[in-house]
Amino acid sequence: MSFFARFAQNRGALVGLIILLMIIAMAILAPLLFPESPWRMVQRPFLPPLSQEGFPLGTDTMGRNVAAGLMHGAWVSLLIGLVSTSVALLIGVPLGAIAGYYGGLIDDILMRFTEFFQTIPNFALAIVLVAIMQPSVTSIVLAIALVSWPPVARLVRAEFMSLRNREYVEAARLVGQTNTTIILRQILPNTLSPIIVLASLMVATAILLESSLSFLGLGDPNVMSWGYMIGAARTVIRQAWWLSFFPGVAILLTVLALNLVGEGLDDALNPKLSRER
Amino acid sequence: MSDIATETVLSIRQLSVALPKGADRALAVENISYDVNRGEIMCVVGESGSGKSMAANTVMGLLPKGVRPIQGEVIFEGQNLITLTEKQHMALRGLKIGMIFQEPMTALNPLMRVGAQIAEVFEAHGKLTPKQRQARALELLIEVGIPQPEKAISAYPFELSGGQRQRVVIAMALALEPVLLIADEPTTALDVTTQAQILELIRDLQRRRGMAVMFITHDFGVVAEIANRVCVMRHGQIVEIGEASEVLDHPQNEYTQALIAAIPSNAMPPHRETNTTAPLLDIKRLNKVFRSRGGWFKPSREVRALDDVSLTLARGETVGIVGESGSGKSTLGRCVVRLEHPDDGELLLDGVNLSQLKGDALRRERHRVQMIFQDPYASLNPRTRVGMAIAQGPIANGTPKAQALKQAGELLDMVGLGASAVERYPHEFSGGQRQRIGIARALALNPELIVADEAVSALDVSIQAQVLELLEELKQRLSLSLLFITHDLRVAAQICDRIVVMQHGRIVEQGSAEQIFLHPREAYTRSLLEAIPGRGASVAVTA
Amino acid sequence: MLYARLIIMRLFKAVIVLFLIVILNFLLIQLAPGDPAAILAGEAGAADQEFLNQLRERFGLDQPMYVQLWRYVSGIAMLDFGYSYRLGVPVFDLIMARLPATLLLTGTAFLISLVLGIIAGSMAAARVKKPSGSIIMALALVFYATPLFWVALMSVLVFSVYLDWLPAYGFYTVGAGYTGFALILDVAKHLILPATTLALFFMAIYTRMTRTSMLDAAQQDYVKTARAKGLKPSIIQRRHVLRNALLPIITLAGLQAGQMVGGAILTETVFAWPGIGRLMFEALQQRDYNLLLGIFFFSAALVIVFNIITDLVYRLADPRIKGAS
Amino acid sequence: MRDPLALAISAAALAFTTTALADDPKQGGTVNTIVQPEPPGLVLGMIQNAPTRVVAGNIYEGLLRYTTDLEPIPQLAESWDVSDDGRTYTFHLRENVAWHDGEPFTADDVVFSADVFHRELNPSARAVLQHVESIEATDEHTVVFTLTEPFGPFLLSFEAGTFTMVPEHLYAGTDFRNNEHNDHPIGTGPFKFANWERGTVIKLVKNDDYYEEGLPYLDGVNWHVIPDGGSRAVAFENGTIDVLPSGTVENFDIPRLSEMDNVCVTEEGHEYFSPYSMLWMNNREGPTADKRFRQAVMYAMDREFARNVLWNGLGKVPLSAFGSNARFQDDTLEPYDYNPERARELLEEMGYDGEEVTILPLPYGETWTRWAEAVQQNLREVGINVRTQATDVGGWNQRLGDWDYDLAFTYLYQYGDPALGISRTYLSDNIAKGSPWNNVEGYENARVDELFNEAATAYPDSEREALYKEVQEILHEDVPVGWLMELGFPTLYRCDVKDLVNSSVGLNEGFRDAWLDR
Repeated sequence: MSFFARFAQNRGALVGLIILLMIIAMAILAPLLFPESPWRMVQRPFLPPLSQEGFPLGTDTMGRNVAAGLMHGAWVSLLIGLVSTSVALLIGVPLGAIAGYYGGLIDDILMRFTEFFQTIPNFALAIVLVAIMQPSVTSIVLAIALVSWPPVARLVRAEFMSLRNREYVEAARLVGQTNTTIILRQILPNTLSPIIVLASLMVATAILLESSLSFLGLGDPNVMSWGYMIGAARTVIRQAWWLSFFPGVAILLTVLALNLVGEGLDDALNPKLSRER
Repeated sequence: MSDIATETVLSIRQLSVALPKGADRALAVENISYDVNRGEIMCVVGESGSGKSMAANTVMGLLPKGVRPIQGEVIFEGQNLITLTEKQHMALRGLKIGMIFQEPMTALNPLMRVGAQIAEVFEAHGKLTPKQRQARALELLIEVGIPQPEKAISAYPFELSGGQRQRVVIAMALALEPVLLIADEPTTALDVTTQAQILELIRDLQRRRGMAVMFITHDFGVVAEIANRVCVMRHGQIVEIGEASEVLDHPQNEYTQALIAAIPSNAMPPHRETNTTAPLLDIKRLNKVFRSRGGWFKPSREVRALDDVSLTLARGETVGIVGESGSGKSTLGRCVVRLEHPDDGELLLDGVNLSQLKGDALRRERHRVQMIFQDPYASLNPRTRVGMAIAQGPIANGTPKAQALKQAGELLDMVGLGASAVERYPHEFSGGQRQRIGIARALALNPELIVADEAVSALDVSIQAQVLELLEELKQRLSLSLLFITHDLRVAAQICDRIVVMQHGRIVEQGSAEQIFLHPREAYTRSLLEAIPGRGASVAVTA
Repeated sequence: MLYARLIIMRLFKAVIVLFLIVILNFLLIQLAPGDPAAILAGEAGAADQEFLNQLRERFGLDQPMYVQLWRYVSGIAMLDFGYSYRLGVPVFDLIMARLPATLLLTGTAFLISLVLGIIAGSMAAARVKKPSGSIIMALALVFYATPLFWVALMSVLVFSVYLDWLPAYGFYTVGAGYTGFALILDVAKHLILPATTLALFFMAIYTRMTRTSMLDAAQQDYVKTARAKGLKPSIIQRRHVLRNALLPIITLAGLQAGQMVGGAILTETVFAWPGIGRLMFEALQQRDYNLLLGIFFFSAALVIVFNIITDLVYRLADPRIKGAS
Repeated sequence: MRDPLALAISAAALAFTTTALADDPKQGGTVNTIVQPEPPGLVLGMIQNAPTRVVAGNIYEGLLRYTTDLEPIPQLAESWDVSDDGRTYTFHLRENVAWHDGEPFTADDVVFSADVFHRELNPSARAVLQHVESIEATDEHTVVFTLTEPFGPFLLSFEAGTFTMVPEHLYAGTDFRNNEHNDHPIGTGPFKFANWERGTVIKLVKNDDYYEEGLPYLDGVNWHVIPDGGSRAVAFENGTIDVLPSGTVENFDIPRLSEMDNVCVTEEGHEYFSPYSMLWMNNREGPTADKRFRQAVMYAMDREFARNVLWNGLGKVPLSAFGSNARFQDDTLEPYDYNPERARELLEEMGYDGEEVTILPLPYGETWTRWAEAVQQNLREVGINVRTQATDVGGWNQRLGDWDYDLAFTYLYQYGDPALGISRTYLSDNIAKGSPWNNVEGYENARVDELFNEAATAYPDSEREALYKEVQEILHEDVPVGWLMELGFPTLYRCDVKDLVNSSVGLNEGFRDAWLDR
């Protein structure tokens, strides 16, 4: 069975993929459909959804077009999710690989270091980091990455520990391949599937984290993300439910879709381990 | 039919079991019929994928999801088991039919005490009081011959050895004195001496209780040891069925003949000339101790894997290292290829001491000793093309890529796979073919010595024979020097010039294959030989 | 005896980890822009240089950093966490005053999520391929994907504002003067919304994990053995499948329990719950270093304590790792 | 007045005065209100931030109070005389006043508070005290302040929060900040401190021995601590909270809450402080150093929009440096109306090249954030390349203190008199790093310095007026800072809470006269 056929067997994953593609399409089409800045105050404030043409989702506290914000926000949220996950992978994969491959003292040191990061509660650490670096897309991405790499390191380490004594790795060692080659060519490719699955979930978590930070007022004020929209709307939730409702649903759908896709990938990449559904 | 020996307990008639869609064939078993009678052991023999366990699982009502009987009857005590509801089946399981499984290590719940797990059988069928159940459990443990049964009853499974666990599983299966006992490869995962004990136990219990036993195995040696009747299966069909002596001595079917012929000889090893040239490998007083890492407050535990091991191997010679699990034979092999670092002692290869080399110095010497691994599924990187898997050795040692790949093609040809295999991925090959790839990979660097670590143990017996044949052929053609590590004395007898017997990290005895087989000096060697299943039986073996 | 030695060993390690955490956090916080003196002056709405200097001298901020670090660390070694800059109250007292509320909230949420999550997960595992099982999993996924603070806002809107069933905020009804049982009831009423909100997310995680873990366990050989004994499916599920499936849950639960102190910042903010999370956020905004470091210290200590507890529970649940480190 | 809320306020104010006259006050009852954020402590004089003032203003008192027109009226001082040269002020104290611990209040307490306590701890009092030559208690109930030279706003300096009377018998000779009585503040006010559950509530109870006969009417006041704005609104809605002090709910909630039954709104009670929001513009470097750029910013901002949308139509769009409550305001200046065209012209004229300009919002909640977004968008639309720098209070302080900003939001109190609250923003000798409250923009103009300094000590007021007129003209042209808004801070309360706001500091001492009509 082809990879996609296995993936598509999981009905939920297919739905997730479709939702995700729609959200990506939203992000790409945003500048075409709403060429004006989403920050422009274009109508009177608090216009309810569907009450006026051109403002299907209404306007916000300052008369900005919610639909435009939602479309442009898709881009920002996805970007923050993807970049922070990539950064987390860049930290976590090498650390986990080295710890798992070499074991012993190196492993001990690296794992203590990892535990260290896990001893301060995640969200608290993210808040502190953003506050220290002052809120901006960069600091938010870094903070999210810095709190989310330990699970990656642990996963990669566990995979490496189980793979490093596989016979094909020993064979590679026997024929005189260097450690670097073995790590990169023999083991790493075989750890990719769980990493990909984890990464898809991390993107989802990152989007949630960003929205939580924004909610506490620690978002970047220059970009309109969904988290920003909810954060800005929470004080007016009583007057204008739609301001927090639509971005909330957008986050929910994105996170949901990413999770479904993650499960589908899990099934497709690890056919033997796939859970029955 | 008053004769006890022919009272039919289980009767399988024209049974066909369907596999779910997408499996490699439509029917797991097709139109099979056989009986199991009171007081006899019926062996169902076959290689992997023959469908030998399917009938048993149908009887138990334990078929995997999606697998279902579509035709035929399974009559037990007058009922057709196929038509039973799950509830009715539940009432039979454990009470009338007991079952023993292959993997004693995983067949017991790791979180429950042994006694409780046995008592559960009574509980399931509402028998006895909790106190009586414990008492019965103890009696059963005594009956299956567990050492220190009073302790074992409150032990957790992990505290018992594999053989002991299998005894516990047997105790559970026999707790309610079932009419029929199904044993599904119950000794495959065990060491040879343990296997002999368990076989003895099953036979003994069967005789004492007059049960009917359905014994599923892939090993004709085991068949010869215990079977009254034999049913040989292949691709879901019965190819031959009959009295054990008949089938073993005069197999009618070609496949059966091939299977029996493929069993490595066990009576008389062929006589070989012992090579007397100067040793290629000279191991002197090699030691290796494994320490479980202790904490700051915890003493570390030590296992002596190699205890002053010394041996030599001449150029062109094949030396077999034989021992049970934990004997240190694999550690020895891994030290020789330097996957392990020996604590002390010398490891002279053509005069160069490899034992203490490290880092790059070691990497440069690695090409001289190569290894053939046990598990054909784990020994090839699933994401590397076969050609590349073979070529990466020469590439790592400086051969240009194109040339290395071309050589890989030639090697694949030599091991009988054809050069076209270069472009394919491991999952496209069967277990036996993969083992050939593994051999080609070991040959790619023109090593002076090859270590084969249980190289054929994971293969079906007919495949095993083919791979051994290939090795033998290559040995002759390339005058290979081989260190052959195995738990199976019969295999060792077939290919080795000399044999070294190990136990607890020490060499017990070494000598020519012939001498070890025919005139073992040590008691341990003798017990190993005696434990070989089927050894005493008059199996049709060509020496 | 074994446990005692293990605990001593772990505590010894914990002290070292805590010591490192104190130093790291101390340095980390120094990177934040602004200092407590400037913020306090800012709050006062007017300040001159003299005022700032007075404050800095009083807080010891005029000293070189290594002196500050040394003072702090040696204070911690004597279990002296110093005074809150802003509130002028010993940090220890502040934390102790807030800790019970946080533990009550997170502890309740923890228990709810664990119990309900395991129940829902087992139900879903038993109903694989059935609509009811799919519905449970779909719900779990939705809870997992919904931003926590959003649920909090919406639940206040529905249950407090429109339905007026439950109080929207706070720890108890101020000024009602309840005592005894009435007070307990009052606190419980205040607890429902925040605890439920907080529990939903974790419940979703436990549900998913329990189901996966149970499906895995159901594939194991010993389950087949149990079936061969003729045991009823319900007993097999409970005694053989669930018990083994719970092992990974214990690990996860331990992790979550450790994060209890810092994990409820959002919930505490929305529901005005007078807990540690909120205190931490305020301390951060105020650059109240002593207080912030104190909170970090306590939450890290809690994480470590729960790690040890998890280890012990795991050992109780799984006889195999007795003695192994 | 098209704004419904503004209408409601004037109507409520009207109703308030009439009912107050009609009914006799009732005794008893406890009022629940909110303090946000939780104050760091309650010893007024040691801590002068807003939350401390609003709570402790009911515990402590000053010598004088001020009407909403900023006229001084008696509090602890029964009467006062000013010498003809404007240098000697004599205060006659009430005679029957006791501290909450029973000790009598005397002239020695006044001298100790002013000369010792505030000189050491209180920067805003210090600013006034630098004009004071000596403070003497001539008898047990008379205190004489002698100034080095006349100081126009001197009589405006005796408000309770700024010039708190603290008990000498508890503080003299101690380490003030670590005094054991700090946990249990002792004042002379109408309410006594009862207890403080951190994170939850501060409770005050009636002072039965209060010197004003019959006051206070209430049995107590509870100050709730609720950190989330939404929750505070809910608390007011469901009736737990009777009074919402200004700034405790987000502006967006105010129209909805004020439309509820039995809810009254007042904008009064902030006259003393007259909070005035400004946009710091860095006069030292970058485009903002150019006068034309600063003028362009003034023209580019739609301040009416901000007032209507963000501040619910409350507050005033200011004319210039002097707010409408400030004394000596010149209302003849031409306003900077919203005029993007003019802004673009000015930018073109100066040759603005699109250099990036950062904007630093005030981290005081959603309204301020939204406002920064609106200004950012206004500026972008006239072609200014703006980027917002998010920050928290610490970062905001740091950047302003280090002059590391281009544009920054803030608001300052005017304290009624230009010499107290306005000149500090423009005097060049008030340029110093490290404070966000001085001449942060770095404006230097010798003539302005001269005029302000002269005006502060000129006597009588007519002389001051002329000097201040010239200053206003210069500042209006130079635009050292952007003048954003004279903030209107509404107080929301149940209409059955009577006589709540009766002086220029509003709730800070409002519960003295308040009563419940229940």
